[in-house]
Amino acid sequence: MQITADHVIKFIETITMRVKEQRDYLTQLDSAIGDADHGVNLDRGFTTVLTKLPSVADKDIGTILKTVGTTLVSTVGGASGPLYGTAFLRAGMASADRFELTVDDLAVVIEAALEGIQARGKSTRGEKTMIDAIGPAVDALKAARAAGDDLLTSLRKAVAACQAGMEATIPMLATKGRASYLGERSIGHQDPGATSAFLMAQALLEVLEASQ
Amino acid sequence: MQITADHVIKFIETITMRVKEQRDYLTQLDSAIGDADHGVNLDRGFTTVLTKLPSVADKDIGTILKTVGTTLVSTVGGASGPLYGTAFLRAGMASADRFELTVDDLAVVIEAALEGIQARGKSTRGEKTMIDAIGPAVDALKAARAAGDDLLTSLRKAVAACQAGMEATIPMLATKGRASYLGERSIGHQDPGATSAFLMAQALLEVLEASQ
Amino acid sequence: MKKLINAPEQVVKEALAGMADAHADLLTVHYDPDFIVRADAPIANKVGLVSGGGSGHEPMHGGFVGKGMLDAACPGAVFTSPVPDQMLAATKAVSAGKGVLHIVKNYTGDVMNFEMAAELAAAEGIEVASVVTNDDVAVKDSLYTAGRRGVGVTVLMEKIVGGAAEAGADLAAIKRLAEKVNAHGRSMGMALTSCVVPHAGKPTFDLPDDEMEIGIGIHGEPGRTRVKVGHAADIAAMLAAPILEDLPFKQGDHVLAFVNGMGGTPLIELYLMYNELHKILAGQGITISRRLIGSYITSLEMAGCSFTLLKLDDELTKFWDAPVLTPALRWGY
Amino acid sequence: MKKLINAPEQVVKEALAGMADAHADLLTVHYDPDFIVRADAPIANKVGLVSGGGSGHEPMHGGFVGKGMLDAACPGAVFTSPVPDQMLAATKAVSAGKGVLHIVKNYTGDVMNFEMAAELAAAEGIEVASVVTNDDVAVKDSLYTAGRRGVGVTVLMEKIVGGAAEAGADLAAIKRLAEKVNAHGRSMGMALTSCVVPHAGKPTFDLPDDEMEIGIGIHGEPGRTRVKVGHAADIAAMLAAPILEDLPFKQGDHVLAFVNGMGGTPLIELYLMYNELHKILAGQGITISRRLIGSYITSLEMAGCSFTLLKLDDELTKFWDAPVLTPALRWGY
Ligand SMILES: Nc1ncnc2c1ncn2[C@@H]1O[C@H](COP(=O)(O)OP(=O)(O)O)[C@@H](O)[C@H]1O
Ligand SMILES: Nc1ncnc2c1ncn2[C@@H]1O[C@H](COP(=O)(O)OP(=O)(O)O)[C@@H](O)[C@H]1O
Ligand SMILES: [Mg+2]
Ligand SMILES: [Mg+2]
Ligand SMILES: [Mg+2]
Ligand SMILES: [Mg+2]
Repeated sequence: MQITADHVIKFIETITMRVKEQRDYLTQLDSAIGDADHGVNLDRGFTTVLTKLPSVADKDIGTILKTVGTTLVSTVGGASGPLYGTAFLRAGMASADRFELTVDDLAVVIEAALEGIQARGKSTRGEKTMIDAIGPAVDALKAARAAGDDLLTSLRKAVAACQAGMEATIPMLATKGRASYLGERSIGHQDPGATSAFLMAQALLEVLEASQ
Repeated sequence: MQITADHVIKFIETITMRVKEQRDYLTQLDSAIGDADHGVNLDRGFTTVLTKLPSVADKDIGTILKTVGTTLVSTVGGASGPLYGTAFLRAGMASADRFELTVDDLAVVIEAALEGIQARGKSTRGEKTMIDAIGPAVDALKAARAAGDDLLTSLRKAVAACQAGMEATIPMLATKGRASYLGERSIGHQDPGATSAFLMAQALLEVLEASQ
Repeated sequence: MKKLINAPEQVVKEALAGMADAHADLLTVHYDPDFIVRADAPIANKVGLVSGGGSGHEPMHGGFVGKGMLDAACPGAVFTSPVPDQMLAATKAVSAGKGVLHIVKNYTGDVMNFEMAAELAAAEGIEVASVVTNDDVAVKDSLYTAGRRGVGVTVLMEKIVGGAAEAGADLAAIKRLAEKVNAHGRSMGMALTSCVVPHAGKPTFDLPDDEMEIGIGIHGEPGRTRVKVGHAADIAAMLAAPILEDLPFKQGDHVLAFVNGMGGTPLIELYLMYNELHKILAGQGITISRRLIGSYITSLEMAGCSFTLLKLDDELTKFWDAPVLTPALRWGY
Repeated sequence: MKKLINAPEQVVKEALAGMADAHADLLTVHYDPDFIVRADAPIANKVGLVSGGGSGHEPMHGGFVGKGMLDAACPGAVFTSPVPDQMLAATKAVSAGKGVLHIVKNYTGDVMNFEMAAELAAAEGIEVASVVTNDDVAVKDSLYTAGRRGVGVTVLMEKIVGGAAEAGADLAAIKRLAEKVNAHGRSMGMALTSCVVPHAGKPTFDLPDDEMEIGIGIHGEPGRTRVKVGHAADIAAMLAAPILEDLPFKQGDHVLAFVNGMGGTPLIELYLMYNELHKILAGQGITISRRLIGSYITSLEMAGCSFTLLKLDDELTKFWDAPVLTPALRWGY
């Protein structure tokens, strides 16, 4: 099984749905250690992305992902806008002209996204951000690939690692983003960006499982 | 028994005490249909009056009451300042140079006070104000005097009429003062000014009963 | 009660001390009796303008003392009319022989205390005229009430007659102009929350989480009706309609639109309400040719707003536009 | 949630529409991408000044667009940094060939979005410099945080570099002056209540009736510590001490004291807090030679206040005093 451009379109549509469903939950997480807008920000962004998808429905995966990226940059704002925007842009650059992705390609694409976030956010793991969910997912994907797992198995492991990474943000002390202002008081709360990253990982798995 | 200048001093001291005790209650009544300051206003005024009493302790009743009146005018503010201020000023004028008052004198003095309030406030009975407590007290005092009752008996009847008048403000529709802005919604609340007037009437009776 | 205060009985004096230091170039604060007066008062050949009222409505009135507006302001205790001693001292401090106008909001306490002060000032040989603002259309029928309250128009009047007084108008002309402002202006207010009088320590009225008071005054008193909180557009219509009907304001009129915050309402909401008001007036062919948007006549930390419309003509426009230099309103200087 | 709004997603656009009509003489509002620009932009031979940030801080930044202050402001969604498209469009609209300065508050989102906009503008041949304000001493150690937040100093910087830009200074001089303002200024804020982000619909944090947050920012985020509500004098000391220590401010210094309301705090309390600050500074031999008191950088309807102190020299004083004509700050015109 490979990831097709059609899967990618469905992946983006599914993210949009899940973000809308979880909007208030994400915002609530952001109330505790931020400024109560993360769900609203992503919902605004992906709702606009959805209107752009028809224009790229027959395009290569790179074009689709770049369109998602530029749209997020132009509509989300806040910290997550440039970060997810850059992530999708870099992922798009790493999949330029491609209509199908193998599990190897996927690892490359997601790693490019991660690097984009880190470059834009000047952040590393352990700072209680979305990176703490995405990083372990990339690691798991690479390990699974090295172990010869197929796409779905690899992705399931990546999603599990992503979830574990998300949950691991709870006891962390934030040192990046708005939550860092809280100092010790940031401990005990799950990071909203790590949570939205996990929603996206789940969405990809959901789409691939459904099309199996 | 007659009312002496000493009684009048004790009367003012007792009002001061009762107003302080009932400050929050009066303010609470004023919250319901006014602006939540009646108790605070009178407390501020009488607290200052108390500091003025020593300077008039050996003076005639008229001087004492006029001093109370000017002090209230200068310290209370709001509606009740000019009203009670004028009341005590007029009462003082009606008792100028006197060191003792009979029940007949008392009726004259209190009626002068009532007329002062009505002139300053352009108000009549039935408008849900302090007048609705003071008016009936004046009537009762005059009736008791006509019936030949002694001072204490007359005053007891006046205080009872004052209380009934105060309670009768509850079902009234306010047409004067701040409460009138509420229209129908003023119904069902006891007027704060009528309540403070009753406190004063009670204070006079208390002083005379104690000195019997 | 949560407030940035030390003790309820110190609030007014301590805020006055802050004003005194902050605006020493414009005004001087006197204590016992308390009043705020232009630093350069009395101004030769100028009618003196004195206003006052309870505190808790800041910047009104102290924030309007300065060039082109008030000569003096008398702050009472919170929501309590000042006492005649204050108005008398202020009147004497600003009297330059051309007479003094008292600008009084129509509340029983304010009216009576200013009346007593005017009698005392007259006895000292100062010519005093008084004007009473009563622009609040929420109070319906003065046969059954103490009459309409003075609210937003008071601010506009202080600015406009301030301009005329600065230009040298005499007392009779100033009084006539003040009465004209009052006659041309109407207001209506609403509250989303009550406020807490410091001495009382708890909200003056309780308002459920989904209700608002329509037709409130500026003393934290309840309004005439309580309804479910609605959209800004509906609230704007509820405030504008009785104002427009009352004067009435008509197609072709030019108005000054004053959207006022009650103290706890953020500016973003006031601009949004101004936008609603603008749509309503445009729909009726009424032109907003001047406007004031902000919290100028407040009820402590109450959330809510009021609309005031003033029908303009050349004279009112000219004196509104005249330079003003006060802590709260400033242009042309 | 009680607000004077129609729908959460319409708040910013509708408030902008209100501003557009209210201040058409000073500014023009563009939509999609949203930005507010001086009516007469671009100004020949003048460095363009652009700022922006989430909405909900009004009057900042839109209320500071006009003569002698900002050329353009980019309002994001409530408490959300605007997007690069807005800053790019604003930068192009104000560019007159002398370069453009971006005034950015230090929040991850603002910094990244302005960074992307600056890259895009540079690609279009516009010289862009950026300055990041980070005056909030409540954020302790930038090794363990995203760095100090930009708060009250931003307002003072916009005024001061606005004066210099109006006077014809070039981009390098403007950037140096902006950095000097930032280096000379420190702030600290506190909240008595949380605020409600319209989309969220409930308070960002819960605060018991007898507690306050010390060290809050301007996005309704919780502060560093929570303590029992105390007297104004104690609160003032809690805010002033870390500011004074940090620069440090010293005996003999002349400062601009900025006492800012968070949106739901009445002016009477701000004057009272100014009085407390004045006493503290006088006690340390520090002179307040300029001051600003009011709600200029807010968090929706949050109750609370912040102090900002800016150490003045002749240059800063001169440009602070320079004329300004904007919706929210005005003198000299
Ligand atoms: N420097 C950074 N690097 C990586 N992720 C970050 C960084 N700063 C913030 N984030 C992520 O962004 C999320 C917040 O996004 P959002 O609430 O939309 O923006 P804002 O903080 O501007 O309101 C955080 O939960 C965190 O995961
Ligand atoms: N015109 C009037 N005539 C007589 N009494 C009045 C009049 N107006 C108000 N009052 C009395 O004054 C009381 C209110 O006093 P207070 O609360 O001290 O002043 P304010 O209404 O100015 O806040 C009312 O309860 C009422 O009894
Ligand atoms: Mg956020
Ligand atoms: Mg009262
Ligand atoms: Mg009162
Ligand atoms: Mg945000």
